[in-house]
Amino acid sequence: MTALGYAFAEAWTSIRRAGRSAAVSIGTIAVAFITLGGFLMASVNVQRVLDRWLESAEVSVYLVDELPDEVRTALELHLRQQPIVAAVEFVSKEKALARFEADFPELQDVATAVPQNPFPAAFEVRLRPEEAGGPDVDELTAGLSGRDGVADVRYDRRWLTRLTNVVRTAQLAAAVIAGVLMLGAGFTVAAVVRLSLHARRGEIDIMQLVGAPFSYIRGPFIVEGLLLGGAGAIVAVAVVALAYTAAARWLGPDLAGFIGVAQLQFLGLREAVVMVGGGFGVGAAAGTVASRSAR
Amino acid sequence: MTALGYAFAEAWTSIRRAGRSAAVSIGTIAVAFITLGGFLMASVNVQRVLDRWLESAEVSVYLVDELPDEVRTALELHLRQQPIVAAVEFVSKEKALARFEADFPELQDVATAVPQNPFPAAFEVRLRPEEAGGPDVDELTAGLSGRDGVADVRYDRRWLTRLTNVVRTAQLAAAVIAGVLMLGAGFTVAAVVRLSLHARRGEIDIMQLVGAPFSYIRGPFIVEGLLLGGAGAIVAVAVVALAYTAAARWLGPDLAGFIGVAQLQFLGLREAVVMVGGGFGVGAAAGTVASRSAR
Amino acid sequence: MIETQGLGKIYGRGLYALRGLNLTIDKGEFVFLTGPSGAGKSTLLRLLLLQETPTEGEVIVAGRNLSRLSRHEVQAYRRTVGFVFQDFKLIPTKTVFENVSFALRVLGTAVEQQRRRTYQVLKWVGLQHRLNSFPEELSGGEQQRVAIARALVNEPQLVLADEPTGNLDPDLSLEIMNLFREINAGGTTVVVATHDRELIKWVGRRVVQLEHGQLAGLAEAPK
Amino acid sequence: MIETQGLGKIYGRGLYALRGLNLTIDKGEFVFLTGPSGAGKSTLLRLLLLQETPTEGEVIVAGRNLSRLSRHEVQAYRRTVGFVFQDFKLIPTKTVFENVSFALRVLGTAVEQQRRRTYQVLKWVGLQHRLNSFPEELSGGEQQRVAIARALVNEPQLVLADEPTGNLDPDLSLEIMNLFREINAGGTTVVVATHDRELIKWVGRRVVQLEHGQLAGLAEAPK
Ligand SMILES: Nc1ncnc2c1ncn2[C@@H]1O[C@H](COP(=O)(O)OP(=O)(O)OP(=O)(O)O)[C@@H](O)[C@H]1O
Ligand SMILES: Nc1ncnc2c1ncn2[C@@H]1O[C@H](COP(=O)(O)OP(=O)(O)OP(=O)(O)O)[C@@H](O)[C@H]1O
Ligand SMILES: [Mg+2]
Ligand SMILES: [Mg+2]
Repeated sequence: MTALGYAFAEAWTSIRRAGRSAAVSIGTIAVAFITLGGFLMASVNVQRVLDRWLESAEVSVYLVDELPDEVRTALELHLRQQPIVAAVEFVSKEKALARFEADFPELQDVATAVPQNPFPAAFEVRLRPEEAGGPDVDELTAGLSGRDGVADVRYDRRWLTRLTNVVRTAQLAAAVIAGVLMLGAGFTVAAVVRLSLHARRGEIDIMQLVGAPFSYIRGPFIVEGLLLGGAGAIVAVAVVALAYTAAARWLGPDLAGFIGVAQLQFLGLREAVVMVGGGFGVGAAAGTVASRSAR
Repeated sequence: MTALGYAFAEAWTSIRRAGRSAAVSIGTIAVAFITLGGFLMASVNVQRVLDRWLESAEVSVYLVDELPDEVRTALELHLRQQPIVAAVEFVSKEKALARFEADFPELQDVATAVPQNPFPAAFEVRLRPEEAGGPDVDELTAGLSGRDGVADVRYDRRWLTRLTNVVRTAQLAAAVIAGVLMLGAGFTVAAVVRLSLHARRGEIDIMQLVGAPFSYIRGPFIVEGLLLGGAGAIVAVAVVALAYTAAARWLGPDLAGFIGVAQLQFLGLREAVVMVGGGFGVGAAAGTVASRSAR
Repeated sequence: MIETQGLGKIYGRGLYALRGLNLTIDKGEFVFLTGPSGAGKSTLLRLLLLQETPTEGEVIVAGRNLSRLSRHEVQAYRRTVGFVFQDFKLIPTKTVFENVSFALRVLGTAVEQQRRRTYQVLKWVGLQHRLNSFPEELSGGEQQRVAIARALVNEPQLVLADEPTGNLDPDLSLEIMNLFREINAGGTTVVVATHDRELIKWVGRRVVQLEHGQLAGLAEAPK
Repeated sequence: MIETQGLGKIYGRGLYALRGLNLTIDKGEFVFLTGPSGAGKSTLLRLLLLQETPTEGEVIVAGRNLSRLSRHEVQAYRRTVGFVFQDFKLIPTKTVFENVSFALRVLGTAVEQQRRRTYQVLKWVGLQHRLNSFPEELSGGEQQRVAIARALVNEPQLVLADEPTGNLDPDLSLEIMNLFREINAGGTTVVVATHDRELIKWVGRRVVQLEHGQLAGLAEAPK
């Protein structure tokens, strides 16, 4: 307890006396974490876009004309019971025609030229994003094809499989990059703390020769590393938050339209806490290494 | 010349004697540049995807039925002469029908039910990517609408404008982020060199008291900063190149399919040279600052 | 108190800095260590503090073989030794007061007593008015006196002083020697390495002379 | 050679380290500077090297007012002064040879001559066998002799030595003083700050005594 209080008091005095040098260290650590935080924010948002795309993955189940209501209801019930199904919407023949006319106004003539409504009624089945492109979907579509009242089942499997692959790859790449950035940030923090404290290594030797216990010698260095790292990470989170606010205000509307997500999303609380915690942890670890005595 | 040779010899001796500490500095600088290089590489590739998308921006010029050949040829010539037009393709009525049938097989019935081919012939006009979504396109479409033989001009302006905005925004954001990363990398290099050399500030004072000219005092520090920064940047370029090779081998096929670009692209020679040059430059600048005497 | 048996030290380059040294210093003794530059005086004192480890031979202090101590025992041992380093070894980022009180702090002394004792010792060496200066703001002799104060502040059982008056004027040197004598009178063993023949003559205690790392002569000084 | 007029120096804390000093040292003189710890000896020497700037008064060396020198002139001036610092100020990352030859290197001396002269000077101080050692591998006295060698290597017009024998045994101290006398005989002005009364007596030159930053007495020593 005394040693801990001592360590904090000493570390604080030391940082205060180091002045500009300490500021440079904190700034550098902040830069490392800003990079990491910025990337995490970007990838959180990209992830949301991809989720949204996958969410809109649909299986269209075309129905035969003049289907009795009870068959239709049974089919709908069956669909809703599937675990991989998120939502089911019924599209009547009339609605299908209206949609076609809206989507292809230049083919208005075609639609009106046809004696009767050629569009079949359909169930549009939205799948759970995590299942889209997976093997269960094949099973579902195969099962539906033979069913009573079903004319055709369409599922753009190729496109979705590709998208799923891309998403998986992107997730993997993002994880790898995040890992590398995390390592990089950690390395930078460690290097900066080490360089900051390296100059004061002579002090450690002197303290040892005076018979100071390790807790007294290393404590202040570890706490100093902890404070430098933590301060850097906190500065970084603040900067990323500011950047987010600015981006949301100026770019938000444009981006939101494109990415189809109502709003940019800030780093989750969890990410922010992990970043700050990481700053403290890496700083303390670097302080520990830097204060390892020569002997 | 003597002073320069001296500076290089001294700097080299100093780095060699510093050993692990120098390695830590180079590593940290490399981390900063790896981040920057990785981002540049990613944005070069994203830019290519967006270019590809914009390249496919098309204006469809629907023609009236039974248009005399000479009017059609005159129209085509007119289109080709426009500076914002990249390519013009003629799509006959038959081809338009065939396309529709291929695109919407479930509507086969509709197409065959119609007594005569309802699809108009059209010119599909590909625009130069940098013009798509711009004001000149509006002018072009407006001019075409009134022309002889033109039934309708369709240009999905809303979608393209949005995409263009997004691309512009993304470019802006990328430039800002690249700028920030560049600053960050520069800051890290400067901080690391400064911290590396700060410990040896006493030497500068001693040399000054011995009456050494500034070139002798600061030269070695500047060169040492130069070498540390340059070495870090070179390591970074090498690491990014390795990462690129790995990514191209393992993720290339998946990504290529999605992004529609035959191959991932490495950092351009220019970017690599700029990075290494930046490393040297920032290092030298930091060495200059670090060797600024107390007095 | 101190006994060395065949003590030898070779630094990296292969020359003996100390060789086959057999020396006994009794508890409560006051011994001068002298000899030309590079004779091995500092090396011997460093071995006694365990700042260096011997290449050969043994060092026994207060009945304990120093080379057998664990890390914690080394720390505890050093806290019972007051050492004045030839190059002072003050901590540049701490003030005079902090440099001196640090030796008490690590003993867990109460804050109030730290303050009182530090002030007292700094007064002994005539620096009570420079408590808040940093080492680089002091003259050479003032720095040396801070180093002496630090060595004495925790009332050590053994004082090892390496050239403690090299930067002090003769009057101050005598005062410091009187301080050492007082402490010695209280039962503390004192070993002082010095070149100052005047001082040795004036204090009049046993002198151990080193030359090329070996004993050159053992002379009982006149009481 | 050296003339100070009303020279005063106040460090940050507001006390005079040096006050109203009027002192003249002729060209080719050998002067001892003495006085108790903290009297201002080092401060005076530092002002003569322009390591510090005076708070008041003037310093004129070789007819030039030091406070009027440009940065380049300061460098050129310092190259004509050999200075032995009280705390040695050796560059820890350079070897003994590099530390000494550096003072020649900045003069643009030919490499071969640098080598020869450095070796010669190190031989004078008895360290020709330690060329490739780093300062921390030397004993206190050895470090001090490297500092002396560096001050003498470029045959300066003025040698300022701050306690140059504090870590040397009496015999070596006399040898070093003989060295200074020889250099002095060649026309170089020498100012040595020291506490060693024996040495002053033995060399027998003019003594300037400082006390609390002021002249305490000017005594012509017997020839
Ligand atoms: N770290 C080291 N590495 C190599 N040699 C060393 C080291 N420390 C001391 N020496 C050498 O060991 C010998 C004895 O050194 P020591 O410091 O014990 O001498 P000393 O008697 O204290 O001399 P002085 O009176 O000059 O302080 C010297 O020749 C010195 O150069
Ligand atoms: N950088 C500084 N900041 C504040 N005070 C200083 C500084 N340098 C020296 N002093 C003070 O100025 C006074 C004179 O110091 P100086 O070093 O000139 O003494 P000195 O005569 O060389 O003493 P010594 O014999 O102990 O070396 C001392 O009281 C000292 O504490
Ligand atoms: Mg010694
Ligand atoms: Mg002095």
